[in-house]
Amino acid sequence: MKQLIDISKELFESKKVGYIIGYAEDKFKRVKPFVAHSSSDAERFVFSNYSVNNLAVYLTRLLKPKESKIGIVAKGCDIKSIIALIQENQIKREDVIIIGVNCNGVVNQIDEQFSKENTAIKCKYCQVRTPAHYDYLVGEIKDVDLPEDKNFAIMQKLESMNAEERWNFWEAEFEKCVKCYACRQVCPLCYCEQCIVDKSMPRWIDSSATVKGNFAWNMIRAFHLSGRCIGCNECERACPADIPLSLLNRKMGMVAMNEFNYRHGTDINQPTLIGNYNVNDKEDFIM
Amino acid sequence: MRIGVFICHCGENIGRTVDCPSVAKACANFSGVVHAEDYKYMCSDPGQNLIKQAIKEKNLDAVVVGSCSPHMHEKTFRKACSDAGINPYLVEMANLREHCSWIHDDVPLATKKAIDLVRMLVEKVKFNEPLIPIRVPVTKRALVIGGGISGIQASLDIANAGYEVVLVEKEPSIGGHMSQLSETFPTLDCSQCILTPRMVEVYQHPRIKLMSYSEVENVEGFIGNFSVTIRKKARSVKDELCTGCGLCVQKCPIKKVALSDFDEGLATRPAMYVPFPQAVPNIPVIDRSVCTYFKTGKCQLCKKVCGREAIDFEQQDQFIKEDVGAIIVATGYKLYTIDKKPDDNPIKGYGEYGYGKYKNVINGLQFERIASASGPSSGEMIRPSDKTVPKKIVFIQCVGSRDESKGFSYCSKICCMYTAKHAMLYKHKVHDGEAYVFYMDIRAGGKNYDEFVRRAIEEDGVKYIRGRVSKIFEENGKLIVKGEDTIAGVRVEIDADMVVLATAMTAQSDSSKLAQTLSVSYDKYGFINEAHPKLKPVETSTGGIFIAGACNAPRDIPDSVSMASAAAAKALVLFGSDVLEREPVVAKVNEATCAGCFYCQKVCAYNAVEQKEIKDRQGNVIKVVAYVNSGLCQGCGTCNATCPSKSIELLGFKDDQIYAQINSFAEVF
Amino acid sequence: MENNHVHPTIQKIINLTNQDPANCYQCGKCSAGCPIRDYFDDAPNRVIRFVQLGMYDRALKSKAIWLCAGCQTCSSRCPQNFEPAKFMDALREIAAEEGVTPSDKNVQKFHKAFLNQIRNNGRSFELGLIRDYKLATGKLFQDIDAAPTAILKGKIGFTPHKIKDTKKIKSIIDKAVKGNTK
Amino acid sequence: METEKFEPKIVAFVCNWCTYTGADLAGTSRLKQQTNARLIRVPCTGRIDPVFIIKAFEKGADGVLVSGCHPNDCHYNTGNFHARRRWIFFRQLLDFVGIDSSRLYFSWVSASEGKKWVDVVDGVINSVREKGPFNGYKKLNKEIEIPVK
Amino acid sequence: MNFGYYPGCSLSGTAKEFNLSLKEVLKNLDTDLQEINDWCCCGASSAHSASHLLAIALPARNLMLAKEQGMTEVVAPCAACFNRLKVSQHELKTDEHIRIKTEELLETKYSDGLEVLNLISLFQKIGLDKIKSHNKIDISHLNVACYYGCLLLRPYDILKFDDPEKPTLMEEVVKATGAKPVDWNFKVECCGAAHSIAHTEIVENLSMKILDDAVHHKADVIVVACPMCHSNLDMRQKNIIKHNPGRMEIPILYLSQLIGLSMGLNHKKLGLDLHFIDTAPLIASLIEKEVAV
Repeated sequence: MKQLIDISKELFESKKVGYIIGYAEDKFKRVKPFVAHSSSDAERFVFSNYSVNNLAVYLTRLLKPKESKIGIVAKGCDIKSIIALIQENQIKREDVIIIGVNCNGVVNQIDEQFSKENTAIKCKYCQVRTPAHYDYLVGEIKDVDLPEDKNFAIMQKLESMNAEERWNFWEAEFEKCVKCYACRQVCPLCYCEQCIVDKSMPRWIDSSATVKGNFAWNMIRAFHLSGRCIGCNECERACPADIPLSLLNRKMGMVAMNEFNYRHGTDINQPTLIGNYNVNDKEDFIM
Repeated sequence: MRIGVFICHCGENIGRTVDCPSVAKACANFSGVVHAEDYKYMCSDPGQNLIKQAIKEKNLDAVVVGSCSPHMHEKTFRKACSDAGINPYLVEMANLREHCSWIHDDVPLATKKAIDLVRMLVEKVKFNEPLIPIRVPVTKRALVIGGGISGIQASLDIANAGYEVVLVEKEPSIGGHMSQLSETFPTLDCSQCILTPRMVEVYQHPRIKLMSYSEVENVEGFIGNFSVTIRKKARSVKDELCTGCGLCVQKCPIKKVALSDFDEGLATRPAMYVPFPQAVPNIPVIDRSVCTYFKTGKCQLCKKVCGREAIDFEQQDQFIKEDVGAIIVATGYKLYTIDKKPDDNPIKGYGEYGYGKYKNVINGLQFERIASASGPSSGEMIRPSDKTVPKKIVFIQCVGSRDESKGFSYCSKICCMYTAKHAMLYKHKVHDGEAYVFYMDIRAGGKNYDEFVRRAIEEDGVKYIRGRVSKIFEENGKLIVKGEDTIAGVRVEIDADMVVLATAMTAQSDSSKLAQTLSVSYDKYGFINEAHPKLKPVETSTGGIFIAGACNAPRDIPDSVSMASAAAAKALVLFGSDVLEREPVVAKVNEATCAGCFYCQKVCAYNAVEQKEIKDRQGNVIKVVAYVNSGLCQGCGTCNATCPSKSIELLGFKDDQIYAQINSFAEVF
Repeated sequence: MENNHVHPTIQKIINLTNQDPANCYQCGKCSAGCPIRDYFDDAPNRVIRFVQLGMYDRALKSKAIWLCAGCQTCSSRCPQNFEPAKFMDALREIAAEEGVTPSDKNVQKFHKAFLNQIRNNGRSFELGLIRDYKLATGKLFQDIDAAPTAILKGKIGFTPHKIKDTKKIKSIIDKAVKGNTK
Repeated sequence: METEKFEPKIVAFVCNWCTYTGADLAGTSRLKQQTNARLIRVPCTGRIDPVFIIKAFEKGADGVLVSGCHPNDCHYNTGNFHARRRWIFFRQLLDFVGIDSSRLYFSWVSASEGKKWVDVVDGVINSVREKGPFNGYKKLNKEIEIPVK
Repeated sequence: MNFGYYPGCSLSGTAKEFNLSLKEVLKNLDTDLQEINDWCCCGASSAHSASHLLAIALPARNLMLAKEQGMTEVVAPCAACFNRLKVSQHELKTDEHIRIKTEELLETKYSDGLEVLNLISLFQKIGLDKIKSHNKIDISHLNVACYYGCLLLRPYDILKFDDPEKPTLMEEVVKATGAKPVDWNFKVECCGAAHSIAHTEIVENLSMKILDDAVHHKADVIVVACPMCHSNLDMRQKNIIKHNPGRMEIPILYLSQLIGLSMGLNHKKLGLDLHFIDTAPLIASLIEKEVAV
């Protein structure tokens, strides 16, 4: 903790940053995103097992300070989305200072006590508990080996179903969707100025929260994220209807992995999957 | 919007299977349609007037024509409508012929489909918007690829019309296959005597830039504005210094080191060589693969004897950029090499004819070299193995051609004629010799062609036997040719001294690669496709790129020459105007919603997407968005599909236009 | 390769050979290479021609279809990927079905005798084969010189090797040779 | 509609230069085919956005066919390569949410492959007819009263 | 090594020396053959003259037996059998209609996945070097004409064995024995095959041409891999010479016999005494050249 605060203060004092996006506790001791504008603000910074939010989302939501940089406190997983944003021309590497944090897993609901079992799914298959890319690195790894995540089982169940059963599964899930777009708002890679769902000329996706429209919305969102989603699962966390959205993204992630051996947000200079091609891409499905 | 629908019977073509009147009736009820009628021939003048009239009377502002494929008459109807004051891009065509009446029998079903097809385009046209053609300047300069007779002809025509030409030839000399021929059918005049003057004319022409021993590396841009990169291969001789005295060639110590391609392997050449005496340009090349200096670092005799110090062992391939407005492809053909077996299939080629095994089994071009006065035997008719005069000679036609199992299913077109010519030349040189020709059919369509073949049979007594040969094998220096005369129905066995195989004309081995560089389409044999088999024989699928000669299909000299002139004419048409109008089907960015992820830039094959800064009043950059250079954009729309927020759209195929078509299915289905 | 406008005989040929006689463009390469052509009345390409012209019984009566040794020289050299050898087989089969008296009895008798051996023993048995064949043709003295040597050298056994499951073989042959139309 | 004999509704998105022209060739060569397919012409397979396909299914298509130029033959050089990459994701996504990928077909049909086009179209029509109607959306459509004839 | 074995009728009859020599040679190359239990005739050229279905069904039965008896590779030394087995295999794979009819006929399901080897591909599998390593007798003075005939090569698209016009694989094996293959013209011509009995005159005529060309190209011996070819060239040779005088005898050996010779195996065990054309002179010529082992 001290490390984090010291570095932040140093950054403010040396005028390297205009503000730093991090975590702080509110008056109910809940860990929340917090933007520090001064070294005194920085005093409030915390990082704990409850620092679940992916703060990268704010990089495209907040205005970049003139003549200085944005500081951001980020876990390994969050850093992947920062790299993704750089790959996609949303921010320049030189405009951010990344304070990487060694992470021992985070938990969704802050009213729940942290334990290996209740850590977020993304932590279960996390490979970057020590970030791969950063300007500063704080905290240290306490060895917490995490059990298999539940979603994996669901995944396999879905894969084993036939098309109609899968359709019914999703129909039941999407029935719950109220088109609140929390999934979109919380997603660091949903930075479009106008989302396709808000387009009315033409209206590709029914805006009304009908199952049909919900199918379209969630499918197209998953597609627009395919080869891009870095699996922070914020969408699923934010979803008030508890729709297992991560399954869709995870499926697309698996495709990217199996077909192209590609992971988004691992290397700034790696050419993106969509937007490039290989003459030898698999085409056994084409007549 | 006031839409008019016009249904064409195309005589019987559509009318037979589609009930046009009821289609028109049905369309009249579509929302937005204020006028619908059918007529026998919409593309005819009366038909077009019908449309113009309706546009005026019912003051229509959009038109859908249900007739043939837009590839057929889109221009026609757009023109007609714009004459009547409607923007041509508010006209759509429903394909009721190629995609309906011609492929279906069931009248009710076909009619239903026809109505659907029209409905879809009525829905689309509602979202069409007036567009203005894009005007781009024309570079009045042509690139001709290939220095054979076709390329030479095309170059001369364009240059003589007053425009510059860049002529690229991959061999050290221009002239192509024609320069290898002895005499030409059906007149039997000496090939080189008629060709050489043309070659010289090219060389001396002030407006022709001849680049021999060079190849096209890369092509960018589009009709009127191509930018071409040409690889000038290292000749090891400075062409600007060389006078063509030929001393270096004489002095080159390793004389018979390589087989001469020009003599089809029947003769040898030194490491330093000029392919043939009349070569243009008359500048030698060093074959680095065999040159002693390049192998051992010693010798340099050529360098010593060259008074002009033109020899340059260090010379590298150069890359030269040329801007041109039109490209003519005249890369010609190669002969099907039947002795070579493709790796994938060990039985390709004619094992039963023993080509490559028996010295005296040769192909047509080799015979040309033997017969040619400039050939290795200076025109004396002798066979390769022992240099004796063959008393009995057999010609076999359709080797490789019209042979699905071993070669190509197409007819090679010229073999009947050149075989007749060969047989004649042989008889003229060996009066007491016997000449046999095995043929399947004699295809001698062309001015004085059949007469020529008859002359071979009647005057020169060449024996024509109808039937394919099954096997050739050597016995006591004779080639036993086993055939069948299918007319007499008897087996024929000839003990010949020499056998000439009329092997098929095939596409150049790298033609498909070139086609891809030019992004023109080609067929499964590698021949470059014409844009339309009848109406656009010298155009390709890509504007500004034309074809001439045997790169398109087997072709003889007269055909190639006329095709070359036709291609030249097409290029000149292009040069006739300073600017040229291009379809305004290009992408357009909605800067308000563009988030600047630049995936559109990544997928653009034409570098048409640029980055544009949006600034506020103080001049600070607010954001960076995509910007389309409509001069470069070719209108594929890949960017449109890639953009997640649909902030870049392809005019003419915008989302709402396609949405409308899909949406119409709610009723269609 | 079903097609409703074709003559039943053609259809039968197509079914048996998976190739359409129309593919042949009469270049004569088959005849040119045929080792037995000199013994034929009609060259192979002519037999195909007869079928193309609808002169089926002329084709079925031809010596060629019986004399064809099935060496497939023609098939492997045909420029049209047509297989005259297959075609000849088909005609033989059809001839038998339609009870056309074969223009060459010997060959047919030989094949009969051969199949008979298999039918009885499951394998061919030369002595029996030759015996049956000679009884059928009456050529009692043919090979009189070769046979003894063969027997002497023990190359031709006196007892056939019977296989266990001869019943099965019988039924296979009987079924196949009768009811055999695709 | 359950009562009457099922005829599949096929929407085909085809590129202008290869497949549409190939289909024209099929026409000029009078190659007969079934009437179930409705073609939508786009310049290039690169223009085909997966939302088109979703929309087509929403609007009642039982099968969708997407067709363009063979690799390396794209009139726009690379359009079909980018498209192919999208399809690799999209078809597996569709399958994952329960739209059987055997309702979505892809093919390369060049301008000279009129015959192939006919085989592809008839093939798709037949196999979708065998699968029967795609009821997923029809059900949903009913529930929100979008009239489906 | 171990292979399934389909000898075929001839090898248990007129071509017993083929069988003998092959077994003897393989024994010395430590390779075992496991005979298919209760195999039946492949139908030869008679079956497909009578019924296309039968011509497929008979080989199919043997293929199935082999599979049941747990074989993965089956050697069919007789070219005719090899041909029939391969063709049947191919048609069952590619033609569903015929497969169904065959299965009805045999009352069992057919399953693919068996590799059929001919004599030459067998030796390739065993390895030519291995054969070289067993050379005990110097037969380098022997000019050998390799005769392939028809059924080993045609139809290529099914057999996928060797170039049907310019085959070379048998020559490779012969080289391995040390002998000299000669280049000649009638490698792939037909000997008349099944007409041996029904039309002896044809067979004699065709075989004569083959013999002549071999002799003409200075061959001391013709090597074959087919019982039919052998009986036509060997058994008929005396008559050929009788009817067309002025010719000299040329011995016809099975490839396996030639290999046997080079390995210095017992001539009786190779069945060299079972030929119509005396092989003694040939053998004699070897004895002199014999080199110390």
